[in-house]
Amino acid sequence: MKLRFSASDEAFRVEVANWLRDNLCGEFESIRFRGGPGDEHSFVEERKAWERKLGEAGWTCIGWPQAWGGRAASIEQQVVFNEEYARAGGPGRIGHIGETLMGPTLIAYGSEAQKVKYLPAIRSGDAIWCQGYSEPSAGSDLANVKTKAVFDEQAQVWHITGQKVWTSLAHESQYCFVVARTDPQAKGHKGLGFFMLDMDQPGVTIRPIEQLTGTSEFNEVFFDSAVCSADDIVGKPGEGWQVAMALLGFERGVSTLGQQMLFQNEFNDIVQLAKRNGADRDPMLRQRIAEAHIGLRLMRYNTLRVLSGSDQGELQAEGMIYKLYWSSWHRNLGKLAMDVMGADSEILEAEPYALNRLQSMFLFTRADTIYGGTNQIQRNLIAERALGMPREPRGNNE
Amino acid sequence: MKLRFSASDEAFRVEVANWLRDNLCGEFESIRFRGGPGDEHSFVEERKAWERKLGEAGWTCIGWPQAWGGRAASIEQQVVFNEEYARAGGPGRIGHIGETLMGPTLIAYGSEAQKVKYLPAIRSGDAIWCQGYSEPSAGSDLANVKTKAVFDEQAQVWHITGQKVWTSLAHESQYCFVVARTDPQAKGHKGLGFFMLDMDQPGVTIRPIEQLTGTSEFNEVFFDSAVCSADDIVGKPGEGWQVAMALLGFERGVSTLGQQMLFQNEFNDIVQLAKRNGADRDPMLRQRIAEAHIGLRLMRYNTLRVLSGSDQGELQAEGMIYKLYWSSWHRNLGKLAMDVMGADSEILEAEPYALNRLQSMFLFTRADTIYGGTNQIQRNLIAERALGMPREPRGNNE
Amino acid sequence: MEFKFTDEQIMIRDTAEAFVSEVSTSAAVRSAMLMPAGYDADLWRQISADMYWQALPVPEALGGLGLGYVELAATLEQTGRFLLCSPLMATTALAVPAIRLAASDKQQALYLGRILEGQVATLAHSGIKTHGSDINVQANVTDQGVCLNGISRHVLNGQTADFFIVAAKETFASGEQGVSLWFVDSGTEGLTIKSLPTMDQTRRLAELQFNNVVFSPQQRLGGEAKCQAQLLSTILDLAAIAVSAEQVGGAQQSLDISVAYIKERVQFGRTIASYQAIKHKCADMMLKAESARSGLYYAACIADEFLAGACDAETLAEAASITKAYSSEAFFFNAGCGIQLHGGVGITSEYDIQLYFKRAKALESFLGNASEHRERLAKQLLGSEVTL
Amino acid sequence: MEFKFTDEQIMIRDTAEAFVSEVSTSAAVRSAMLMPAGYDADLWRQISADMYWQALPVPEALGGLGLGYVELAATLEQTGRFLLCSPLMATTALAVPAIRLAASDKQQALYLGRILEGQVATLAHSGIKTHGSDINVQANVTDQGVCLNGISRHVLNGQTADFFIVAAKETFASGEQGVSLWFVDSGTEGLTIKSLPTMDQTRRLAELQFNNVVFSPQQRLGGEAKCQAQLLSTILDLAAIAVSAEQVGGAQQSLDISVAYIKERVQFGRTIASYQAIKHKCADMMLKAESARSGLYYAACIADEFLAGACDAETLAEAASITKAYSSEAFFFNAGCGIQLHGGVGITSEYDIQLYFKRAKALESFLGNASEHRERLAKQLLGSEVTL
Repeated sequence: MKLRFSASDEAFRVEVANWLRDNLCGEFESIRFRGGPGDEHSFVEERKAWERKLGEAGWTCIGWPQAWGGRAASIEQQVVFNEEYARAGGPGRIGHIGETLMGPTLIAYGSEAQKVKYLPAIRSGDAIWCQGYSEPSAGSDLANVKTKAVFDEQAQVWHITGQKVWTSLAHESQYCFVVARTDPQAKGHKGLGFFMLDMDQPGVTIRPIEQLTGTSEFNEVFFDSAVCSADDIVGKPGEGWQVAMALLGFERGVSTLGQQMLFQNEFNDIVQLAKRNGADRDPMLRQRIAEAHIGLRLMRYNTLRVLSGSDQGELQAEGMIYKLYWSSWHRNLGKLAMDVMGADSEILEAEPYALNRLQSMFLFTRADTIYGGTNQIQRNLIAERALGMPREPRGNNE
Repeated sequence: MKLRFSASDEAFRVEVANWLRDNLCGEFESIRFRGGPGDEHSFVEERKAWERKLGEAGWTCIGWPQAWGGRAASIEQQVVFNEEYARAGGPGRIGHIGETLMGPTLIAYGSEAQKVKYLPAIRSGDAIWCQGYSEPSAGSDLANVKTKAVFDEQAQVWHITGQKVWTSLAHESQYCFVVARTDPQAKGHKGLGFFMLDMDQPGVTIRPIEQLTGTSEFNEVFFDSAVCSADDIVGKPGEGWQVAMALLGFERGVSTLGQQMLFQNEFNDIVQLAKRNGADRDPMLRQRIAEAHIGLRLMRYNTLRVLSGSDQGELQAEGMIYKLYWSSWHRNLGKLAMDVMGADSEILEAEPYALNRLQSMFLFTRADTIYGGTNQIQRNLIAERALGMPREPRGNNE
Repeated sequence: MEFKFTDEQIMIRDTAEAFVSEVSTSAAVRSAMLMPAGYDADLWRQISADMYWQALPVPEALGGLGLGYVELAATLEQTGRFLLCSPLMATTALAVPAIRLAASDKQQALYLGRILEGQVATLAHSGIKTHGSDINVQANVTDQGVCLNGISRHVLNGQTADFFIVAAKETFASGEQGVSLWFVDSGTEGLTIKSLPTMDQTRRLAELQFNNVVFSPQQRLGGEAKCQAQLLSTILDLAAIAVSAEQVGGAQQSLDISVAYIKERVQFGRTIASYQAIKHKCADMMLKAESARSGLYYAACIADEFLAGACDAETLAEAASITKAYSSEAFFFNAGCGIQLHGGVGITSEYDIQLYFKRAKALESFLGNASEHRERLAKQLLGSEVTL
Repeated sequence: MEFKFTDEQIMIRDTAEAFVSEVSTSAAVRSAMLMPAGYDADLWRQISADMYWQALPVPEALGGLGLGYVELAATLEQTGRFLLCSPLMATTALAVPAIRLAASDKQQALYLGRILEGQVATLAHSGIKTHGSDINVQANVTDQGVCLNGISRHVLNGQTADFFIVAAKETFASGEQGVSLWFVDSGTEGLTIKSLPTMDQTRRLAELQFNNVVFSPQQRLGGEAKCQAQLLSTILDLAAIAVSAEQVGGAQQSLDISVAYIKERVQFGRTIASYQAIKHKCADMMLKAESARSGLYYAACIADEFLAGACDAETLAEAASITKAYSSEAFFFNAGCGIQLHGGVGITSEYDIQLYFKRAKALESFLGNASEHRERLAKQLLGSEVTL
């Protein structure tokens, strides 16, 4: 068991840091520390340009195989990259759904033609992807997907009809992956398909959802006979559940370390603020600051344990706690930020509703414990899958 | 809405305080502040004598009707009595099950003969009662009672067979009230009877349960064809559930105010200790001491609202929170006591396992959130009965 | 001891509930949030002219209703429940007690009279911390008059107040720096009122900038040059109890709208309300709402006793800290849980629970957060003191 | 970066698990609890002679196994899991690091040698508070020798220790009062060892009373007259990491025995494990146990880096405080929840969960509770300091 990175990893660290220092400046100065959850709506064009710049220099998709333009970077290198990226204030990666979810899924389950068609544009930073999992009546219940996919034999295309919700960056994305029901008779996990849909077509309507922050990071996406080529289904019709689950598996990978570095930046801001405004003299706030620090450090070591692989090859039960852990931690951080700001936390930067970064974080972290499976769902999963306790019964009230 | 007591109530207060000052001394000095939950095993003989002394002076059962030797004391007077009793360090009332549970139940549901037979000895402090509700396989699930009552037509007696558990003071009690199944075919709430059983008979075996405190406040009670006269069933066979539920309703009455005064004494001890050992300089402990103070005050006002009756005659939903509230509060107080004691909380008064009062409270409060319906059960009840949420389904795995 | 509403108090509460639920619908709140004043002036006229709520705690001799804090709490519980946007809190819960406790008889007649006519008043009491510990306005009293300089932040409804009671620091003859209270009209020269945009858009705050604001020493509350710090603390205790009333209403409504939502919402083929973890959260929320309510009624009774001379300021301070500490956390807890119970829609603008969440956060730190009030109680209990 | 056990470390852990689960059954623990020493001396001989665990962190050059804190943590996690009653913690986690960090080479050979032979050693470090801030033993060094007077409380396994490392206060030439460390044999004249009955009967504490205890200045650790306060703090940081290992094992076992119980127990016709509120509590317990474990392994790695000279004492202090703060609360939380999950039987002597609960409480305040460690971290993060 060792914590330190090898000399070559440390050399890689210097390379990353140097490149960021030399490139994340000038026109990109404005987007440092911006974007990311809760700020996803900010500086979209600049962040797209930044994504392409990363792509040119080979800093997107570094964990991908070299055959698809990646660096086949080791886990350690990916950790190092994410750390340096966040340390430098690298903006929220507008291409992260493509890089961390769609790409790995295609590499694992896609056809050669699909890989050729889609991977290069993700790799270059040109193609932005969004996801279509949740539905209004389904929420966390992916097995209850109502969106339909009907195959037109003649035209050899699928027609997708239905509604997705909580889709980040839908209006900025070229593509969306959509889980839809290919077999109208089937229920639950069966008869689903996993589709890659072009967003630029008449059958797609996007309606932003205004959040409590006053901004619209999420959208509702309506599909009205949206067209998807027969070639753009990953796996076979009926295999959508397996593909969708595999994709969610990729989500819990190294991208979490980048997220933690954003958390670290937020935490550092709070520490600096406390030193500035005297909140550092409040013993209760000191305790909570220390608690947040402990929580963030343990989050990191939880992740490193998961990334290092299990000690004995069994199911890595500890990986299951991650969503519950970080979302609860982050929500507490939001409240801590407000309490460190004190009464001034109530005062915004400007009319009509310009939240500062910590205020926005405070409000938006309320979503953290909800999206991607609520804390309730996470606890069910942990109890059932990691601890072997009985499953919650489904009702009949569908 | 008013908080203050009337002049006549205040005069009553002086009367109570004076009597206690003049009588809770001498031979009874040793039992001041003793007894009560967690200390129920202490000074039993002295507390029995004290109970009789209270009875002689007319200070038992003051809320009972005058016809049965009570004072028909108003709610206010009962509050005042309980306050002064606790303030003076009145010992845990060894007769409280008879006075606050069995007596009111008999007065409401008993036959005239039953009242004549049982009430005077409760009133005089001579008869000590214990309760037989819980069973090993039933726990909080009274509807799952397995103890059987079989009627012998010839002898006109019931034979009770089964096992009860968590029975306080069983070995010190003359009588036990027992919920047993009179109809072996019936399930759940049906076919139960409510029996008053003489403990001094061969069919009754008592086995103390050693607790984590090293003491044995609770017992297992085994009934092996224990005999109960046909006259000693309250209500009819089959009405046991209704009587048992009514009895539990009496439990949530004024006796809670006496309990709160014991809590107040414990809290005061903690405050004094903190001042003495310097824990009062720890900002976190200060917060927790203040929080405990707030919690205790609100407990009182919650109770006064319930005792004052509802504003509009509807179900008093707020009464339902009481058990959950006090048990959680008291458990936290136990931990606070240990943290105020600091590292010395680990050190006992003497070998082999002589806990001081606060240590004993710390350990015993772990039982508070379990007996009389666990916190889980209480939350179910609140959600289902007060908030109208769906009931938990029963399983078939009986 | 009769710890429940009288018939008259029930009537007052029911009237308030009926009125506020009708005029302060979700749509009405959202409309008021966008108005520059932060409230609908017509509605405020209706409240002040027809409901006459600002008169609740004003003595009958001065033309008020002469009712107590129990009645005020019963009313504010309902305004809090429906997020009523209005200057009622500022006028009735901040300005009125300041005038009643600190002003001379003549001043009381004049300024309470203005309030009874429907004028808006508020208290400019401090910077950030509780209980006047952080006053940044200096009063310089000379033969020419009084001159105020400095800033007072977070002044509730300062934008539309007709007059202010301003807390300032003044150097007294003894050399001791103390607190003095002043009536200042909103039009006074040198006074700039800057609106502060707030996270909770249902409650408006302003910053008052005093730049050589000069007026007559007659405008000193009570007329006597002495330190009014303890008096201000007591005024803020009365105000904190009123704020708790709005918190209790908000805590209750956060529970009620969440339970209503989850009873309808189906996930995995079951109504969400059937999940035990959800039920238990709701049970905890109910425990908090009910306990907060008990604490509020207790504190309201103590406030009435204090105003009747039946208890001292220390007892009032204890009651105020108990209710403010508990109801601050109860409201925040319930509103936060409410968002979680709503799931995805809980964080959308469309649903009201987020408005309660923001209100909960705003009221939590207003007039002292739970930690500050607990430390105040600890000082009463333990004697010693630590600095927060 | 490879944040998992090596094959050798897995073997060490598995060996420990197999051994401890066999020798430290519930019956064995209950039997040891009643022994005057607080442990079975035969078992300790077996551990020290056959398992040779006290040699784990002793350098190979001195006859030890030369392993690190990861291996020690892996072992102590198992002893904590099964509540092993033994002087292993005192000897290996308190005395050994003190000797390694503070003693001269000659002293190391002598005293570590005694430990390797199976002698029991412990640290008499302070009164109550963390990190030597509360030492009540005075050392008076004269030409005649050293004279100790005073009391050291809460000395782990002080009853049966063959020798102690005693922290004392001494006035140095500069006039500054500092901490000095001394080897004191248990038989030394003037030293009285008083057994303190403890709430957690699986861990014995003693009080050492020094009444003109005189010995040679040679017994000063390291031999040099200087303040060893920082050194003691570092020794206690290493010890705290070891204590965390036992806490992690206890937290895990509290979960495991509770889950096993509730899967069997039926209420209302269902296994208790099927109730969502119960499941969620278990999920929270697992989150705490796993996170505590991650913190422990991290701190163990840091300890090894520190001993290898690859990081400074400040980094070690941070890691120690992180793991001790978190695992203290995790163990207490899990053991407390465990009692609740057991229901009525949870508070009986018969079931083991109460033993974990008492152990959790005892370890929580040992070497600094969570609040103290968090304040230490806050000081690192914020610079400033407040007194707890």
